[in-house]
Amino acid sequence: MTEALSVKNITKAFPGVLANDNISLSVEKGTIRAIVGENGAGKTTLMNVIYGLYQPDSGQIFINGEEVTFSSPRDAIAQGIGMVHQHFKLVPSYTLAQNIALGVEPRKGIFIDEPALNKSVKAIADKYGFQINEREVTVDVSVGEQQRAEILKALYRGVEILVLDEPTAVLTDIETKELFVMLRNLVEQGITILFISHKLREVLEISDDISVMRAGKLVGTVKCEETDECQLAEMMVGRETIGGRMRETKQKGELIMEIEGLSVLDNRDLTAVKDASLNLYSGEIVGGAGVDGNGQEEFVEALLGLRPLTSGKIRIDGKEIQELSTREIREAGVAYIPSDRYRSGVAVEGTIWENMVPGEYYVKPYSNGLALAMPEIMMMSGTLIQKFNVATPGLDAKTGNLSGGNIQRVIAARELGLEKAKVVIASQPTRGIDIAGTEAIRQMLIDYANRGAAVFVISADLDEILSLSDRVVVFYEGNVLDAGYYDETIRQRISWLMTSGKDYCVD
Amino acid sequence: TPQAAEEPVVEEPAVEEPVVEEPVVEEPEVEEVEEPVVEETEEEVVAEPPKIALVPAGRVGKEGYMFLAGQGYKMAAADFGFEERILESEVAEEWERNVRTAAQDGYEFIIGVGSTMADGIVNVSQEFPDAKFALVDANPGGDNVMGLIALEHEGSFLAGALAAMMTTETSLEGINEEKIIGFVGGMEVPSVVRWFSGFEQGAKYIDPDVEVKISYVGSFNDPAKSKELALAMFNEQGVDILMSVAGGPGDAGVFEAVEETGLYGIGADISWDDAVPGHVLTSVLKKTDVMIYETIASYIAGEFQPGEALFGVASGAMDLTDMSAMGDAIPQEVKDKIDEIKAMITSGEIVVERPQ
Amino acid sequence: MIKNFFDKAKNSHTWKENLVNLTTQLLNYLIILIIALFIGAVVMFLSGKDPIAAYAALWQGAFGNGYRFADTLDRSVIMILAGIAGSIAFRTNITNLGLEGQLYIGAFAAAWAGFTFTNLPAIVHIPLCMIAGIIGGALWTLPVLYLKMRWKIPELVPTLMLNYIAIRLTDYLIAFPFRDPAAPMAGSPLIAASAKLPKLIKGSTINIGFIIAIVLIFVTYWFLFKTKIGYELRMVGLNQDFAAAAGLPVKRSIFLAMTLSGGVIGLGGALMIQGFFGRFLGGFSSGYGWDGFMIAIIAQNHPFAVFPTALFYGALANGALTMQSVTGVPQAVVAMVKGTLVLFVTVKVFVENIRKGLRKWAM
Amino acid sequence: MGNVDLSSILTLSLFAAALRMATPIIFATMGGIFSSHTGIFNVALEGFMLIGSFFAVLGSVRTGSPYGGLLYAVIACLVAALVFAILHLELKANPIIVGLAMNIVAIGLTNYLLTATFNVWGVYKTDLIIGFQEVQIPLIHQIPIIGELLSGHFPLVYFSFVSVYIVYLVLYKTPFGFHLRSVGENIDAAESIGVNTKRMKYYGLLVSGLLCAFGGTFLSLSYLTMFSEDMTAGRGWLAMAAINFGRMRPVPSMIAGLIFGFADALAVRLQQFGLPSQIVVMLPYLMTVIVLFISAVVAERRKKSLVAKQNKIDIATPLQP
Ligand SMILES: Nc1ncnc2c1ncn2[C@@H]1O[C@H](COP(=O)(O)OP(=O)(O)OP(=O)(O)O)[C@@H](O)[C@H]1O
Ligand SMILES: Nc1ncnc2c1ncn2[C@@H]1O[C@H](COP(=O)(O)OP(=O)(O)OP(=O)(O)O)[C@@H](O)[C@H]1O
Ligand SMILES: [Mg+2]
Ligand SMILES: [Mg+2]
Repeated sequence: MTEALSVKNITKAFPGVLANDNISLSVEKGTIRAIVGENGAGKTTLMNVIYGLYQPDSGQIFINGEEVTFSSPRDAIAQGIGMVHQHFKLVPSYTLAQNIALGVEPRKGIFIDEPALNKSVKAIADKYGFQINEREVTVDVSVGEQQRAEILKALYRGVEILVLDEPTAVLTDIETKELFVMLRNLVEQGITILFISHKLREVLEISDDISVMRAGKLVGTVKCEETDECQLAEMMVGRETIGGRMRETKQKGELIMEIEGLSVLDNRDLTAVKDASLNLYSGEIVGGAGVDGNGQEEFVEALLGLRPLTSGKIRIDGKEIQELSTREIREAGVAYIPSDRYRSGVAVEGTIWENMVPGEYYVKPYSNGLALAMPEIMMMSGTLIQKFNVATPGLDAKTGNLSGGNIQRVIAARELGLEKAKVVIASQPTRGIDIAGTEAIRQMLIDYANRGAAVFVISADLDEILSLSDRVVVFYEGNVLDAGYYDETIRQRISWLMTSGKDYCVD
Repeated sequence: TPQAAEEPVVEEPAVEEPVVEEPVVEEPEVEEVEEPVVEETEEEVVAEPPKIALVPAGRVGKEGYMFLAGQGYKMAAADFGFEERILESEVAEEWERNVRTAAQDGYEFIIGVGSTMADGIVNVSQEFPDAKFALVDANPGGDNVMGLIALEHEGSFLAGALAAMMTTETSLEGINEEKIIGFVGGMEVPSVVRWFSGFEQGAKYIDPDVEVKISYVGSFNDPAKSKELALAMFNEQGVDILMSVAGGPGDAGVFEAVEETGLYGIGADISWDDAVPGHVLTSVLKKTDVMIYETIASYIAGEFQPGEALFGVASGAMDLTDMSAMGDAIPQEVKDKIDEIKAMITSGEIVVERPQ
Repeated sequence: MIKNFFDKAKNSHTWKENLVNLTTQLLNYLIILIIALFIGAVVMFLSGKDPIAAYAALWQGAFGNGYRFADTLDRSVIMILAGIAGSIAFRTNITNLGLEGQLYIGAFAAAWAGFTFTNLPAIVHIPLCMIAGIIGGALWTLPVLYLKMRWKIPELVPTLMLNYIAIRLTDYLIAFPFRDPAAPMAGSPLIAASAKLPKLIKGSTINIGFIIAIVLIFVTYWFLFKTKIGYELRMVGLNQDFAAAAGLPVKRSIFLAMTLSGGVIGLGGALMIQGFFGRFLGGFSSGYGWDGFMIAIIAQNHPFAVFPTALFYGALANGALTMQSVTGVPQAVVAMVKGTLVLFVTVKVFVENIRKGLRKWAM
Repeated sequence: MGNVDLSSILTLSLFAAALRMATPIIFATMGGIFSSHTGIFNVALEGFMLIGSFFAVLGSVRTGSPYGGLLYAVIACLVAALVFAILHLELKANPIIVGLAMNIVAIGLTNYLLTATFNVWGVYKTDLIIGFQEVQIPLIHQIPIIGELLSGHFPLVYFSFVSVYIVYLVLYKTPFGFHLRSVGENIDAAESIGVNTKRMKYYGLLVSGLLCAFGGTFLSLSYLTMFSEDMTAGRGWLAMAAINFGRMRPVPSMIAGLIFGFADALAVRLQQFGLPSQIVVMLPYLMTVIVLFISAVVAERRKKSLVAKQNKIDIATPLQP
């Protein structure tokens, strides 16, 4: 077998971070190479170097044994490298075909030859067995179809080496299966694939070899058939803890929050949540599973009064709150950890203390009439910052200077620290956070439930749901479906609900 | 070429004027301050020359009559041997501030130009009772203040009469039979209203059936809009003679419309007669140079007289140009009629009403 | 333990960091000031003028003697108010390009209260006119707020258009309903003597408006940084989604910031009428609203930085006259210097490099 | 004065005037669209046009030809756009602030240069400025009504409409336009396929400078043959409103520009009705706000009915796995 790609001694530093530290690896032609590692291990950076988006500080890249240097992705593309990014890079208003051919459009004179473009895209899709509707506008199609377009975008350019950065993160199980079929198909046609994922089961299913990265270094490369999840996990974190159930199932207490027949519209005013009902009980953690974009966001925003309901009722302790403002709802005892911490979790330009007190600044003792009572505010923020182990130079530091995990701790400290809330709604609480941070945040939620609050955790990460929940509901096309209490078979029930809206196999 | 700024209007000073022998206005440079004028005075009569400042509500290089005011002042400075100090302004706030600066710096006679300076003169004259003030265009009142009032309406009365006579003079190319003339004003402010009123009175004096259309640009420096207004009047409303009091830039726009349509315009303040050769019937001159020179002369002679000093057609400060730029397009009997009206205004036979 | 934490925070990192930040800012201003003056000098030099003489005359005109200095301070009053008005809006992430229009309406309202009521004692009449100015300026933001909050039309274009409309509307008001037949120029009637602001120095125009402006700086600082509502405005400005999710009153904050911004510039209009013009004068503003916008940008929306910036603007305006009359250098150069200052003020490279340098040196 | 009926002002020359008055707005609008599509909302259109107006006059005087004037204007505006681009793209300054500041610098600079080069204040008009001549379109100008409406305009009037078509073609039909728009819509997407996004932003700004040069030249060498201080008088701001209204699409934005031109031309004529001049001259600005308002209302209505339809379908059809 021949070597398709190899890198030697790649080093790439960012201010304060050595993202890639002297990395060497080589990939054989026609194989699938998985790269795994914790968040921030440097996987994406390495791929970006290979794709020419970043220039390495030192080191070499070889394609088919010949050394190459890339000053931009254009050079990499010319060498037959294609990349599908962690976040899709599609232009929303263009059709799929236009996106796929973007940059290498067939031309007629100085103009784009649209018919030829559509035809050639169709031809490529057929060749590799991809089903897409190439004339649809990108915003209007499903995530799976966008993913296929992303891969076709690479194939359209005649790639020989295809880099996929967490391609399955946003896919349903079924879509993932379809993707794997397509990938095998590609490999058979002689294409080499680099595949990044956090999901070890998938990695073991699809790849030939697996490289593990940790803190910017390559820990090692193993053959797929010679390893297992445990060994990989150990290589990734340097210790043996991953996944696993963190919670003893508890008996539910009294009813705290009642959601009845809730319907909500999304930003485009289309129905996002339909007639959803859910009860949250004291001392119980309810997991909300589901593929992103099935109404979770809108559901949560409606609970917080951030989005008007078209119908339905929400009660806390029997009192209706659906007409109340966000502040009143929070005062009624709702804590909220939003899914996107940079968008709505904190003001990154604000100081730490400013981000700590939006729920308290207006009540005694933190304010006396008009003015803020700064000593009290500082004392309270300082206490919580310490208690939640936020690493910050001070309360006056700019919040945006903290790392993602520490920002999430700030939010947790704010929402949970004063222990006022009866209901905690946590949306994707550990997305993008490393294992230690993840464990800490999860533990905070468990502790909080153990103190008698109702906790509702929404996550796209099934392992997180399984690790925390007493009971699970699944968001599927705007419906909230009950997957029942935690037991050995719940994983399967959730998968079925997530992918088909039914909790059993119907064949 | 019709440059408000560069083109000094060279006209003979009125006959009654004893002092102004040779106007030095040929010199188009505007850099007034750098000229060391003082040296010229050989025979020093007084030990210390008087401190007299000119404070125009604008720039002496910009608006037409401001330019003339500057000329009159500089001439006086040269003749009477005092040092020039001209405080130009660009924004409303500077009107009073400049008067004040002059007073603070110890000027004994401060001459403002422009009615908008009135408040500033009032305020400063009260705080500096020892100084004397004069203001061209308004009489703000006060023991130490005189108002030099140009009777624009008398001048534009003549223009209105001329336009009314010419608007049926179809022998002139482009002139139609309809008795419609027009007036474009910059903004609807008292001085422009005064110009318009005289224009209308003059036209009606000749023929009460003459219709006088009026439009305001809304600003004194939007030539595009003033041109468009003028075009609309010429092309759509049957106007064939248009008087423009739209500020320097605005006037330039109007005279472009005159050029483009081949119809006729009348200028104000300074001579626009050469702006579009053969198409500017006349211009109504407002000789602020004469007004200021005379005022300074009488001040130096110790004849400062608070109150209103009027400068109208009678004094020669308001006048039409000689219409020579039109060649013989304007019939002699029309010119005679104008002279007749002039005489009647001078004698008081015709009283041109001042609006409000 | 907590005490430890505070000690650590106070004594080590943040303290040094703050010093570095402050020094960085000051050096940054110095650099852009030099650049702006330099560009002005180059333009003068290229057109055959002597930049040094010009700047010297400018300095003379602004600070040459007591009168000049007092007048410079007086000129900076409206700049301070305009700068604060801009800052309040910016702090809430509202781009209020309508300061100029709000200024006209506020000034007119103040003048109206000044000439309509004629037998009030000064102690009542003066604040009454100011309140009228505040209300006038605030009211003029309402159409924009309606379009922004109900119809989600960004404020940029409507605020701009309302400027033109306000200027013409006040022109109309003084030409017809409130025309003063006795006025020699286009203006409203004179305001009553009881509405005029007492002067501080005889012979100069400086009046208690200056003291009001200085007080306002401190009030604004206190309001923005030390009060509940100020906190709300700032958080909404920093991240509206965060503010909404945290339960802050977003709509109220936007409403308040916009009307306050209009109110402050309206008060500025009142001070100009009551302290200087004595009546509403058509077209009285030489773009003070725009100056305010630029001052806010240069001052990075901090009230304490507004003061020196406004003073600088006032000095430029006052000195430019002398510069023009003494050296013949057109005032337009000053506009270029002001514009250049703003052009460079958000340039990040200077800041980054200075900070890097300082850090290396300090730590 | 008051007894004129409306039909007397709805004349052909009103529409011809509307075209003239819309021309500079349309040029600036197209320029602004170009940079907007690279993700930079250019608020310096007003300043660029003013610079264009001044240098067109300068060029016309120096070269004795309006085309020379156009060339000067183009060069000056490109330089101005380049300064903008360098400040924003290289020195990372905030584009809105840079844009606003450029407007101020433009006023100061043109006023200064006016005095420094021509030794006049406020307005410069001489026979040395050679403007463009109107062109009669053969054949068409003989057709009665259409001829009067369409023929006899300045070349730049026609070119403004041609520029709309060119901008449309370039943006929507060429690979270059495709890449350029992708920069504004999703800069990561553009970067990932190897588009030089910074260069695209340079192009966007430079093209907006170029088109503003045409707009400015039209003002000072066609519409008028003079330069006067601040002669753009807010037309750049109206262009921004037009872009806003047309959501960056060339043809709808052009229509907005025509509406503003029409409002302007109408305002000029409405004074015959005895309406106060101060109120009438508000019209274009009032119209801008009203147009924005109406477009927002209409957009919401349309969205509502669309959504009602879609939601109905959504509920009626059973869920598909
Ligand atoms: N453009 C950048 N500037 C500065 N630091 C960066 C940049 N990109 C990445 N980093 C840092 O480099 C390190 C490696 O990041 P990288 O994105 O490669 O991680 P990853 O392994 O892909 O993580 P994830 O699983 O979260 O995608 C991180 O600490 C990150 O903060
Ligand atoms: N694009 C970027 N530009 C500059 N600095 C960055 C960038 N991304 C990350 N950093 C810096 O790198 C550091 C690590 O950030 P990052 O959020 O990637 O950390 P992380 O490894 O994901 O940590 P955590 O697990 O806490 O999320 C932080 O100090 C952050 O400010
Ligand atoms: Mg990370
Ligand atoms: Mg990654």
